[in-house]
Amino acid sequence: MTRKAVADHPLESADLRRLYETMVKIRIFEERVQELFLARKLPGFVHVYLGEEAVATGVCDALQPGDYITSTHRGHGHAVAKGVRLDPLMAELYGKETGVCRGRGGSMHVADFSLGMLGANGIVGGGFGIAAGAALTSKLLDLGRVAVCFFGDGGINKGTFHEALNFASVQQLPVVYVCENNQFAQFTARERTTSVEDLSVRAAGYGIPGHTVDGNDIEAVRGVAGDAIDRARRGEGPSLLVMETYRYGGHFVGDMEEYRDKAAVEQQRDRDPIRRAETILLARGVDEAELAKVREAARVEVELSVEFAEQSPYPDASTALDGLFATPVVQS
Amino acid sequence: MTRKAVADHPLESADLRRLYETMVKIRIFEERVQELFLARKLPGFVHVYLGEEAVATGVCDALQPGDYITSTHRGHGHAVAKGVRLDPLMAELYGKETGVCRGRGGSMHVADFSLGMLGANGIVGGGFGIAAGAALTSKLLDLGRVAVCFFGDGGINKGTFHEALNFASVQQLPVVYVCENNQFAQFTARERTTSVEDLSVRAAGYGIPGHTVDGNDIEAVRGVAGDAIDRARRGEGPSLLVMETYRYGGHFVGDMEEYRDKAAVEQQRDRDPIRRAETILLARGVDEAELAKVREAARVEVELSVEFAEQSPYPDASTALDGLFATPVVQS
Amino acid sequence: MGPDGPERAVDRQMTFGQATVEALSIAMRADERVIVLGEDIGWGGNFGQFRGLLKEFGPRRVIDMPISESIIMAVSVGAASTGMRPVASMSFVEFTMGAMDEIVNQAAKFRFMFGGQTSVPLVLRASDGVLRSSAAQHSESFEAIFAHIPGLKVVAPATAADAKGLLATAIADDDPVVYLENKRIGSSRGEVPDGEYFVPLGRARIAREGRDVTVVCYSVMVTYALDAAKVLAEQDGIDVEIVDLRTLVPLDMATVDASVAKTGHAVIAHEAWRFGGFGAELAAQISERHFGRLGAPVARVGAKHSHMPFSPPLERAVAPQAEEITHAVRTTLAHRARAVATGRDAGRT
Amino acid sequence: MGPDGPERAVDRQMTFGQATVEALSIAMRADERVIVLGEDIGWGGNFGQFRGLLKEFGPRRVIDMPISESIIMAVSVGAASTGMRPVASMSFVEFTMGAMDEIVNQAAKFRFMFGGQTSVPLVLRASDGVLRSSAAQHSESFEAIFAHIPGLKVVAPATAADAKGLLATAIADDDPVVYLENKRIGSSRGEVPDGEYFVPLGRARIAREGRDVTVVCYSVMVTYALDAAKVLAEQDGIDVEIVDLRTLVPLDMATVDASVAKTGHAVIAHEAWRFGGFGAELAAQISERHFGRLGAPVARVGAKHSHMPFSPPLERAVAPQAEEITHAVRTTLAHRARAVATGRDAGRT
Ligand SMILES: Cc1ncc(C[n+]2csc(CCOP(=O)(O)OP(=O)(O)O)c2C)c(N)n1
Ligand SMILES: Cc1ncc(C[n+]2csc(CCOP(=O)(O)OP(=O)(O)O)c2C)c(N)n1
Ligand SMILES: [Mg+2]
Ligand SMILES: [Mg+2]
Repeated sequence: MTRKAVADHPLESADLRRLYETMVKIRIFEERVQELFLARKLPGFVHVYLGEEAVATGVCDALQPGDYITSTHRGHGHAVAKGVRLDPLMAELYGKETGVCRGRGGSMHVADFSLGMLGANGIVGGGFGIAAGAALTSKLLDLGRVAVCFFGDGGINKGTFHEALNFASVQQLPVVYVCENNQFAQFTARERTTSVEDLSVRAAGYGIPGHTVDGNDIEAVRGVAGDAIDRARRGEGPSLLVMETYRYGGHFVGDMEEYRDKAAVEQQRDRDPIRRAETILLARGVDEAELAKVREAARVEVELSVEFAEQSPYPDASTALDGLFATPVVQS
Repeated sequence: MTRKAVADHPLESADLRRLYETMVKIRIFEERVQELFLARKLPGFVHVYLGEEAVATGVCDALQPGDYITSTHRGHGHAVAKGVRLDPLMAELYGKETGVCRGRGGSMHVADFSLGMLGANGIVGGGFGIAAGAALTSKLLDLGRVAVCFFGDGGINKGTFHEALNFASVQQLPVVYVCENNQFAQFTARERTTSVEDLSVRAAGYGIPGHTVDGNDIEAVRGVAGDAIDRARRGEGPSLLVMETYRYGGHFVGDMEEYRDKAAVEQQRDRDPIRRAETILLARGVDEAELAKVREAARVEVELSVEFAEQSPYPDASTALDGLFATPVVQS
Repeated sequence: MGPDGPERAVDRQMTFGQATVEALSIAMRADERVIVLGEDIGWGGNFGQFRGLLKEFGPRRVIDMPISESIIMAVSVGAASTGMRPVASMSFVEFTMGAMDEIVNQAAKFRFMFGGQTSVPLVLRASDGVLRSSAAQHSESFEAIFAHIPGLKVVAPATAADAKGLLATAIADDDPVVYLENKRIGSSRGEVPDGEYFVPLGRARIAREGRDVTVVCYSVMVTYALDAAKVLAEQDGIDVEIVDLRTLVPLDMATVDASVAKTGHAVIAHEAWRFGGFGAELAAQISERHFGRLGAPVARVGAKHSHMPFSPPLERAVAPQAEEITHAVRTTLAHRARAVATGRDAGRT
Repeated sequence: MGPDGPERAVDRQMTFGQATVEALSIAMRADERVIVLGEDIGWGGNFGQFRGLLKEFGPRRVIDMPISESIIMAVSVGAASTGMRPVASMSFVEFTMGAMDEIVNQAAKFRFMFGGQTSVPLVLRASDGVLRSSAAQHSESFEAIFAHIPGLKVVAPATAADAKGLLATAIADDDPVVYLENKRIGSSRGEVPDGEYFVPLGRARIAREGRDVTVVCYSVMVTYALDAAKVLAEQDGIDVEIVDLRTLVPLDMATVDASVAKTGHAVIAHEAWRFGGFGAELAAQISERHFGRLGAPVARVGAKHSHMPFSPPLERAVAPQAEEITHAVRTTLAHRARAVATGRDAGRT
C-alpha cells in the first residue's frame, strides 16, 4: 500500500479544467436530483454522489471511450463521468421512455452499454464479477480495453470481492477495482463492520498492487488511476485502489441521518474536491469568472435535461412486457 | 506470516505417542474405507484423508471436549480426531441406522453434535460461517469454547472465506481457521486457480494473525494450533493457519488421477506425518514393538467397526421422511 | 414501546413495524438466546422493525452485520445449531439470493442430513413485494422458491396482529422459518394484542366470510382481496370469502378445502409471478381435491412473467392489482353461469 | 470426437457426455466467442462433458475456475453482455445456489432492467437428480426455481440427441439458458445426429404415442415413463402417451394440450419435489385448460417433501420411482372408471 501524494501527478491546467467541469456537472446534476426527488418529481428512491465527484471524474478521465465501467446503486456520477448525456440520464430518473433504459431501470440501474457503462446495480458487490467478465472479453478478443469496477467501502465485505479479485489476478485481467471509501454503508460507519482500517491492504491477498488515495484530490485520483489503468492495459493485471472520500448527504435522499453528527459532515466540506480544484486553478491564474462560467454552463445543461425529462412521455403500458428476452417466448 | 519451526514446540513423548495413535487410527480407518469402497460395500462416494492425518490430529488435540469443529467433504479424519467412535462412524458410511447420522448423511455428512463435531459438509466453503456462528454462541453465552473451521486450499477462494474472516475479526470471535493445503482442489492444482503462493498472507486483509505451517509435522501443527486456540479462548480473536500437506490419494476413491504424476505423489511420502512421528519416537527410545502394538490396536478397532457396520440394519424405509422438521408439519 | 407500559389499556393500533418490534423485544427479554443479526439493524430497519432494540439489548445481541449476506445466514445456522435462536434480517428479499446456498444447502438440510442430531431454530426475515418504483432488484417475491425447499417453513402475515403473533411463533419454533414482510403493508396499521401473543403456524384465517367464491391469498393480497370483495359486493352482489393462508409451509389445506367445498369456486392471488408461483401448487391441489365439484377452473392472479419495471405505468402493468382479483372473480362466476346455461356444469349443486 | 471424422457413416450411438462435447466443440469451432468456464473442466467433467476441449481450444477458452460459484456466474454475465457466449458449468445443481444472486438478480434481469440495451447469451449447465446415494447436497433438482424466474430459459434434455441439439440451440440463443443434465442418464447412450444439429427451444416431443393417458415429463423421467408405459401396456393394456417437454421455458403447452385433449387424462412426473414443483404449474394449467373435459384429476409424481437421504432404502423411498408413474396412471384411469360407474363423469366422451 502506498499513499500516493498529489505531487506525484501534477496535471496540466487544461486537464484540470476539464476534470473540474465534469465534477461541477455531477455536483449540479445531483443537487438538482435531490431537489426533484424531495419535490416528488422522481419515483423510487435515489442515492446521490455529492462529495465524491473526484473519484468517478478522475478515474473515467483516464479511460478510453471503449473501456468498461461497472457502477453501484450510487451511479449517476459514474454515468456522467463516462460520458452519458444528461438528457436521457435525467429522463431515466423520471421513468420516461426517453431514458437511457427507456424508463425500465430508474436511478439504481442507469446504464449505457454503447459507452461501456455496464450499469448501476442495486445489488451491493454486483459489479465485481461483471467487470472481470468484461475484462475477460477484452482479453479474449484482444480488444485492448480496460474495465473499472466502482464499489463502496460497504461492498468490500461481500464475498464476491474476494472471488473476483482472486480470479482477476489468476487470469491477469485488465481490470481496476476502485473502492469509494465514503466511510459509510447506509447508516453504519465503516469501522463497525470492517476488520481493517486501510482497505487497500486486502490487495496483498491476491498478489496485486493496492493503493490508498485521497479520493477528494482530483489530481491524485487521476494520477493513480491512470497508472493502474495503463498497467492493466499493458496486460500486467488488476489493481485495487481505495479512494478516501466522504458522503455529504444521507444514504438516500430523505435519510434522516440520525446515525451521524451533522458537524462531522460539515467539517468534511473543507476537503471538498471541487473547492480544492478551484483553489488550484485560481492559484494558477484561472479567472474566477471563468469558473463561474463553467458552473453556469453546467446549470443550463442540467436545467435542459430536466425540461427534456419533464416533456418526455412515459412508456406505454402496453410495452410493459417487452424486452425480457432477446428471443421472445410466449409463456402461458 | 511466520513459518513456525518444529523446535518451537517440542512435545513430551507421551503427548506425541497419543497423537501418533490418533494419526494411525485415521490412516488405518481410511485405508480400510478405501478398500471397502472399491469392494462396493459403501454407497455414494468417499473422500479420504490419507496423508493429511497430522492436521486434524494436531489441531483437535489442542481442543477441549466442548469445543466445536466444522469439517469438509473430506471429514472422516476430523471426526476421528474429535473423538467420534469408529463404530457409528463406519456404520454411517454404510448407510446403516446405527450410523452417527442414522444413515441419513453418509460419508460427506458425518457429524456428532454431542462432541462439537458440527458436520462434514458437501458444500465447499460451507463451514466458514457455521464455525463463526458456533463461536458467536460461545461468546454470547460465555461458554469459553473455541470453534475450529477446517477447509481446503480450494475452499479458500470461496467468497464465504472472506465474509466470515472479516466478520469473525470484527467481532473478535473465538474461532480458528485451519486451511488444509493439500495442493489440489479435485483435479486442479492450487496454483492454477489461486492468486497467491503463501495462502496465509490473506490473514492481513482481516487484521488477524496468519501462519503457514508444515502440516505434516505433528509437533508444529499441535504447537501452532495450540497457540491460536489459546489465543481465541482468551478472547483475542481469530487466526488463520495454513497447513502445508499433501493428498496421497485421488480426490475421491476411484479417481483416475490423470492430472498428476504418480512419481510426484510418491515423493511426498518422504514427508509422511506418521513416519516422521515414528522416527522421533524411535529416536527418543520408544520401542518399535510398542509402535506395532499401536498399529495393531487400531487395526482391531477398525475391523470391529466394519463388523459393527456390516451387522447393523439399514434404516426402515417407513422412516424415510422422519426428522426433516423438529416440529413436524403435515404437508399435503 | 414495551408491552407492559401505560399504553396497555389504551390504543393498540400499530404498524407492522411496531408490532414486529414488540414481538422481538418480548422474545428477547424472555430468552437470552434470541439475537438479531442484519445490516443496519442497529438503526431501526427500513420499516422500523428493529427500532429501539439496540438500545435495550446492546450490540452483543443486536448485531450490525457487514454487507455479507452469505455469512449472515451461515452464522445464523452455526449459532442456531449450537443453542441460539437467531433472527437474521435481509432488508429486501432479493438479497436472500446471495445467501441461497446457506438457506437451501445448510439451514434447510442440517437437521435432516445429520439424522436429527440438531435443529436450526432461526428466523430469516425479509421484505418483499412491490413498492413505488423500486424496480427489478427491490420489488420481487420469492415465497414459491422457499416453499419448494423441504425443511423451511414459510410465513407471510397480512395484518399487524399476525405480524406480531406469527413472528413470535416463528422465533419459538425449532425449525428455520422464512418470515416475509410485504413492503406495501409494512407501514399500515392494525389492532395488535398486548403482551405475549402467538399465532400458530399452519392455521389459515378467514379474513372475510362469503358464499359465492373463495379467494385464497396471503400477505398484501389479503388487502387487495378485501378491496375487491367490497367492489364485488356493491357492484355485482357477489359474496366473496377470503382465506388468508398466513403460512405457506405448513399449509392449511383443511381451511381452504372447507371454503372451496362451500363456495365451489376458487381464485388464488399473490404478488409473485403467476408462472410457477405458489398459486400453481394451490390451484393444482384445489383442482385435484375438488375435482368434478368446481363451478369453474381455479383462477390465478399474479405478476406477469417479467421483471418489475421502474416507470410507474409499467410497474402497474406488471404487478397484480386489486382489479385483477375483481376481474378473476367475475370471470370465474361467469364461467359457471355459462356452463349451467350450456349444460356443461361439472358438479356442485 | 470431431463430427467430421471417419466415424460419420458408422455408429452414432453415444452418451450424453459425448453428445455434449460434440455440441460444444462444434460451437467453439464455429464461433470464437464461445468459451467454457467451470471448476475442473480442463479435466473433462464428471460425465466427460468437456473431455478434449482443453486440448483443442486451450486454456484461454476452456477456463478452469477457482471454487467461486458467484464469480463463475458473474464473470459469465459480464462477458456475455460485452460480446462473448460463455457456457458456465457448475458440476452439481446444488452449487448454483451459491450463484443465485448472479443468476436471479443479474443474468435474468440485465436485459430487461437496462431497457433492452444488452442481452446475456450465456448457458449455465449443471447436473441434477438422484444418483446412487449422493445424499442431500448432491441429489436435488431445482428446475421449478429457475422456471419461476422471468428472463431465464430452462432446458432439460432426456436423450443424447436432445442433449446435443438443445445445447447447441442454447449456446446460439441470445438469452440466459439454464441447461440441466440429469446425472442418472448422463452416461446412457443414444443415437445422435452428425454435424451441426439444433433442436429448437419450446418444442416438446412425443416420446411415445398412446391413446389412454398423457404422461407429461422431462429429463430422466422420460426414461421412467417409458418403463412405466411398457409395464402398463403389458399388464393393463393401457396405452400411454408420453410428452417429453424438453424445455420448461419456453413451455410448449400446445403439444401438451393436444395430447390431453386426445387422452383426457394427465399424469405429470418429475424428480424434483412434488410440493411446489414445476408439475404444479403444469397441473394448474391442464386443469384450467381442460376443465370439465378430464376423466380424472391431474396426478403428480415427484419427490416427497424431504431431503435426499444417503442410505439406499431411504433414498428409494424419497425419490420418485417408475412404479409411482405406473401407480399414478392406474389410479387416474381407475378414477374415470369409478366416476363413470357412479355417474359422476366430468366430461370427456
Ligand atoms: C446485496 C445487497 N445487500 C444489501 C443492500 C442494501 N444496501 C444498499 S446500499 C448499501 C450500503 C452500501 O455501502 P457502500 O458499498 O459503502 O456504498 P455507498 O452507499 O457508501 O456508496 C446497502 C447495505 C443491497 N443493495 N445489496
Ligand atoms: C460449493 C461447491 N463447489 C464445488 C464443489 C465440488 N467439489 C467438491 S470437493 C472440491 C475440491 C475441494 O478442494 P479443497 O477445498 O482443496 O479440499 P480437498 O478436497 O483438497 O480436501 C470441489 C470443487 C462443492 N462440493 N461445493
Ligand atoms: Mg460507503
Ligand atoms: Mg485441497
